[in-house]
Amino acid sequence: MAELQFREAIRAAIDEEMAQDEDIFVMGEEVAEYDGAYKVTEGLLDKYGPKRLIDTPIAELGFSGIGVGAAMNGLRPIIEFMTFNFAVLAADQIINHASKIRYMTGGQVEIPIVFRGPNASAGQLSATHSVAYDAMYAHFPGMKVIYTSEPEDAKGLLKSAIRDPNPVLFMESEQMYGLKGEVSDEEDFTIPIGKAKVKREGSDVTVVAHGKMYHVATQAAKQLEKEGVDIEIIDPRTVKPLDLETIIKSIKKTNRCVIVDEAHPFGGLAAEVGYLIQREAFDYLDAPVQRVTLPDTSAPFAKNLFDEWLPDAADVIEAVNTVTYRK
Amino acid sequence: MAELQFREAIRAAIDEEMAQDEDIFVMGEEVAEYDGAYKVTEGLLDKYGPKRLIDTPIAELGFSGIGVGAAMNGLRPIIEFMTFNFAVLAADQIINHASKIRYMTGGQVEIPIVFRGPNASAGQLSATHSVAYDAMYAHFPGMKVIYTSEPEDAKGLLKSAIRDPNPVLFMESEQMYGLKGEVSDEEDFTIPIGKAKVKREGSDVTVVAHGKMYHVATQAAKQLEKEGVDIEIIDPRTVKPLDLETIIKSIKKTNRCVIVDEAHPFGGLAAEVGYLIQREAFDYLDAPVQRVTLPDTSAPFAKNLFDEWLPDAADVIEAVNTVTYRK
Amino acid sequence: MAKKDKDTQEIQFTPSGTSILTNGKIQKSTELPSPTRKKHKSLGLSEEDLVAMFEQMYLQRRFEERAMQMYQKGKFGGFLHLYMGQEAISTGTVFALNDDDDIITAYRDHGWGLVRGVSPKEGMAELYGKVTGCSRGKGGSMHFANVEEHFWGGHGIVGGSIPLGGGIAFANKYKQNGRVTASFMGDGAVDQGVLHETMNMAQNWGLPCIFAIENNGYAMGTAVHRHSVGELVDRAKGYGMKSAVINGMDVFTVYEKMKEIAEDIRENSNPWLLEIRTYRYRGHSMSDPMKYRTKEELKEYEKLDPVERIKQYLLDNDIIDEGKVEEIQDDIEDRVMEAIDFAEESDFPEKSDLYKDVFVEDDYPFHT
Amino acid sequence: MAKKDKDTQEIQFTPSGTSILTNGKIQKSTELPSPTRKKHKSLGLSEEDLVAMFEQMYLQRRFEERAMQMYQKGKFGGFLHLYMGQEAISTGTVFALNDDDDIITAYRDHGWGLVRGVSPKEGMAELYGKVTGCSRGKGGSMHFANVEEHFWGGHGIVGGSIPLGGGIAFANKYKQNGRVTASFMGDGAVDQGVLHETMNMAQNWGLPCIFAIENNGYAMGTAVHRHSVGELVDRAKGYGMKSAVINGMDVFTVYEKMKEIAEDIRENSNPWLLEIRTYRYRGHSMSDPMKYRTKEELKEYEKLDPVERIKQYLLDNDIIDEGKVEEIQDDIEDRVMEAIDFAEESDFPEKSDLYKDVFVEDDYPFHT
Ligand SMILES: Cc1ncc(C[n+]2csc(CCOP(=O)(O)OP(=O)(O)O)c2C)c(N)n1
Ligand SMILES: Cc1ncc(C[n+]2csc(CCOP(=O)(O)OP(=O)(O)O)c2C)c(N)n1
Ligand SMILES: [Mg+2]
Ligand SMILES: [Mg+2]
Repeated sequence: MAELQFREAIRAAIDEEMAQDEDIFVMGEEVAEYDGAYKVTEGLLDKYGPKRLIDTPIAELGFSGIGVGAAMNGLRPIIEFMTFNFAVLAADQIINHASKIRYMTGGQVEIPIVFRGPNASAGQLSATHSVAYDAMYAHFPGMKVIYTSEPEDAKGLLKSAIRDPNPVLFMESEQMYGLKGEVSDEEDFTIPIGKAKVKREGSDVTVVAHGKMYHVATQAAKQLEKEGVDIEIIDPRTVKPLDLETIIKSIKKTNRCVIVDEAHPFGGLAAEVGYLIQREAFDYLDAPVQRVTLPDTSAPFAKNLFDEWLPDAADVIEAVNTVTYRK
Repeated sequence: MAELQFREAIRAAIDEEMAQDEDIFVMGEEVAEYDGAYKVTEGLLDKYGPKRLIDTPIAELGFSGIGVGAAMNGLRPIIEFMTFNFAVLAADQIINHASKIRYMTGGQVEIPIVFRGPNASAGQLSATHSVAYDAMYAHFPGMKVIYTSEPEDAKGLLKSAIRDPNPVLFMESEQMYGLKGEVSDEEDFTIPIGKAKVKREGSDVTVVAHGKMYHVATQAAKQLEKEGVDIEIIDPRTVKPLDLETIIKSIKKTNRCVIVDEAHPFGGLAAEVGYLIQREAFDYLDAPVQRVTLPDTSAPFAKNLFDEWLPDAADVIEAVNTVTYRK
Repeated sequence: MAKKDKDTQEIQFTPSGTSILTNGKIQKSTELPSPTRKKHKSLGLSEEDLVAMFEQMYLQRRFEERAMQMYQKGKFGGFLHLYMGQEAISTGTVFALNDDDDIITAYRDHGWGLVRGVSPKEGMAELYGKVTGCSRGKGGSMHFANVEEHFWGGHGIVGGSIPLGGGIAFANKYKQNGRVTASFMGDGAVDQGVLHETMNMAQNWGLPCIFAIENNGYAMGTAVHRHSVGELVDRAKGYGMKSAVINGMDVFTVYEKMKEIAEDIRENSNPWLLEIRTYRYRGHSMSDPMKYRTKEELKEYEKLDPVERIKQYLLDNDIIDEGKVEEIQDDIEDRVMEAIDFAEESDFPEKSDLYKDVFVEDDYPFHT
Repeated sequence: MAKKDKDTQEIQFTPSGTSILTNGKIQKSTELPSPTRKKHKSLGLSEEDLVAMFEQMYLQRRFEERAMQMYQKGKFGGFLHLYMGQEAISTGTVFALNDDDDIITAYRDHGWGLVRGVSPKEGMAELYGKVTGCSRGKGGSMHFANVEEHFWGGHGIVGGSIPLGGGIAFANKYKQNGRVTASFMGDGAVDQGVLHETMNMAQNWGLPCIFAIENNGYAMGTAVHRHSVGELVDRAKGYGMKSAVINGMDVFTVYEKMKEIAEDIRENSNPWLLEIRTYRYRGHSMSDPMKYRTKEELKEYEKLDPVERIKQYLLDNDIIDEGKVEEIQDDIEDRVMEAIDFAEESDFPEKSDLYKDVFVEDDYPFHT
């Protein structure tokens, strides 16, 4: 096992895949000469040259579409968005094109493309730079959506994403890039897309949390442990396809569930998982599923408001108290 | 009461509001000289002239942004999208700008803008022209989302939307434009945004359905009536803010719920309402909430596949059977 | 002071165009540049080529005339955007390019499919939404495609195919396979920002791509000068991109220019912006009342009909005689009628096809 | 054949630019056109105007220098994009325009706020996220705004403010109120398609709007000729839009040109595209290692410093003396320091402000 930063794990995944497949290239703003806005692609220009590391203009719709076209025509693009907040400009190429062209042509093309970059908030960057977009894309058919919480998951799943013959959105977090974690050094280590992981075993309450919120959940779990509440944490890792089975199995054991999600409440991952649990495990639930999400407001800039806005361990504990009827 | 087509009701709302406020204008593709791609704005160019009915180029992002800027600067734009499928190109101006600028400037501006046009599918137009976007926009803070099912609701709510000092998305249906219905001829008839309506009273199962799916639900209810099942239908009309109270009240009576939604399942309105019901009415539910939605595939062109794809009364009946344990 | 427009007391934003104030009054759409003066030999076209061109153009015309009838009979649904009047463009282009050069277009795509190997049967079946269609009945009229023969479709979002074309060209340059991409769009698509994003990258990166506008005078009911300021070809100037405006009612002109441009691109790996002026005979789609143009304008263009023109050339130059023309036409008529029979008799897709080709793998766990 | 680039064996798409193949090697960003030769009188500027200009420019500079220090001390978070080096543009513009002409810009907005009536206190407090800030602490560095004085912000999405500016101009034309809109953007924003969509409509509809590019040589770490092909000002050519390229390091030049353009717009109601060449002294934001440019280039521009330049003009023309300069500077320094104290001492917003100003009404039923 090697200890890697999140960004190093992502870089390693890209690097290993690029080394073994000449058709893979990376395209995006500042990915080449600047070494990546967040240094994820550091050193790759020197290693692979300007044919395979391509700085683009600020033209998210255009370069995403060029990526989709290149994928149709035999390449395997990795398109970096400086954040998924800017990818809103590219939504037409993702939602209307990448995810639909194979279907509309009756299977005449494959579109092996990865769109990746940071998702959700990264501190006080205010409203336009702080939104979580994983559930939004998961709503639409034809693409896979991944948002991981730890370096090993990131490496294993990004490698799978790059090899996947379909469009995959791979989401990261600016604030987690420096986070360290053990990463398997098994040769050619990959993790299959669509498998959740029970990251903490517990018997009292199932907490479902992914991305940055996974770490909020673990904090809460530690605190709750002291209070005698034993939390099971499931990290879906892949938002779509969603591994519901693993979640339901856990619910059947704990009979209670809290979902922690850094999205707004309406129709986010928490809504979906919450709905599915009541549908699939109705008779096992001892309390309604609760969710911990952002409020229904945009990200404010002021530090105090921002902290209030972002879900934290206290919010999770409160929700756990609710489902356990502790308070 | 007058009997109006859906398109006439919408037109009347626009016309009445334009007549009483000079700052209202309509902008979009083919809205003026062509009288609207679906004839919604027919005759308005003649009545209000080319200053207030403005044909745009096919440039959804640009003209939406012009609309937002004009709203900031004192006008009240009605921006027509030929369908909300094309508005994906304008998503940045809707999600990152219209809904956030007031907040980010600490309340220095009002943005009284209506984005309107047909939503969801309209027959065999295949994958890029058939998606329901109401839940997607409802996910984000800062805008109201309306998707009505009947001419009277459309007229009353569109008038409210035009008067609202905030961004409102008002969604229609190509396939319903010709649908006729009684419309109040009360002077200056409006319906407040955010109020659901119990459109059919019943005691056995609550069916929540809006937009085109409301009509699918009524078909199912008629059929079920024959089979002795008494359906209550609630049309939320406004997706955001959502009138949960009315829905919960009904659930407390019927103890069973089916949600019918012309969106894909993941994180759609059905997921949200389903989640909320289990949270707010857990002890009243005699069966898990079921949903009837599109499958997780894009719209196919072939007639048989398209019919299979779109939810119909049979699907609703099946779901009702499930929640009533009839089969 | 933001002045009132000069000729009027009213501020108006539309009907637009620098000095166009029609308020619903009809106006001329575009001016055609002169066609080439060259005869077929100096263009390097054999007599067989000419006959093949005529056959192809007549096939496109006849296919759509019959498709229109079937649509009107209610045989199939969806949109139906007819290419009639523009056949010289698809035909001239495909004869000029190599068979492995890549073509992509918007939703007015029947002609493009037929000229790039979609058989009339597969085309008609696609309109009918049958599994034997070129896109297995999944795409319909707007999504003809024949990727094997380098025709990438058929795309329904205005402007959406433009960066895709850029990306296809990008991959060709990446692989150094020498293929040229021709990316077609309507005049209305020129107003989408993505054209400009793509042109900037294409010029900056030297992508081997032709951005070809089929300017047929209208985007739905909006005359080109009402939706786009100035001349479309001038969009190239902002990027220093090579450009030309040509007559699209004459297949020789299209052929000549496309050949020249493709050669330049293969030599220098740089993009072109091409404005091809043409006319669409029918409404935008089948429901269009066409109040935005005059019957006279339509007639004027019909006199320049590209299919008639090549037929006349064949006759005038004694390449084939009237009898042979009729034989060809009858033959094509037969093929189209067979295509209709084929479409009628073909099966709809299996229900399970609803879940096919969303993803490459067959066992994707769909969400419910 | 999509050829290999001429100077190299490798296909490469970037570092781009028609003939730029640096692969990480540093190159010059832009060339400055000459400044105006006119003296203040022939520009119609009084001596008081000049002193006020100097004060304003020095204020912008000093405000940011101190803000930078506070940021480095960890007094506040978020991004901090400094305008230093570009102050002639904000200042020259605002002096040239009417007070009720409208201005909008991107996220590099402190100078624009200050020159349009955001007090140093309100500005600093906004950086600190305090409720006394110009945007009540909700927007931070990227979202300064003072709508009352026709400064519409501060927008963080590159290109996003461009159509907003168009819309503000649209409303002005609609209301015939004679106001001109100046919409500023970085060189990087020029590549966003929405500029082109907006320019097409603006030209077609005669919107009273200046699309003004502050070309400071770089979009983050990407030199302008690596991200945009050709010269930015040429983007006007595609639309027949009036245009100019000017020196943005000289406040007189900006003033002269803006005055001229605003007059033309008030007369004719037409848009302009303006490329103002300038330089940013600091990194893109505070975390930028600036490896993409040479120290020499930075020094070269620092020699042309716009703040120094107007100061020198004041001294050379005996308008004020060294003593007065120092007095002004000390005075401004005091104001900035007071602003810091004010920001430090101000309150954060109330928790309930989280839900304030999402909607206009106070009783909106937020979703939970
Ligand atoms: C993004 C988007 N906006 C609007 C439409 C609706 N629409 C379909 S075709 C069309 C007109 C396009 O005109 P043009 O590009 O000139 O092509 P033509 O129909 O003349 O071939 C419009 C507005 C669409 N399909 N996509
Ligand atoms: C749509 C979008 N894409 C990317 C970014 C990230 N970003 C912020 S500033 C910037 C560079 C902009 O450069 P330029 O327009 O030249 O302005 P300058 O910073 O030089 O003032 C980038 C890429 C963004 N904010 N918005
Ligand atoms: Mg056209
Ligand atoms: Mg710049």
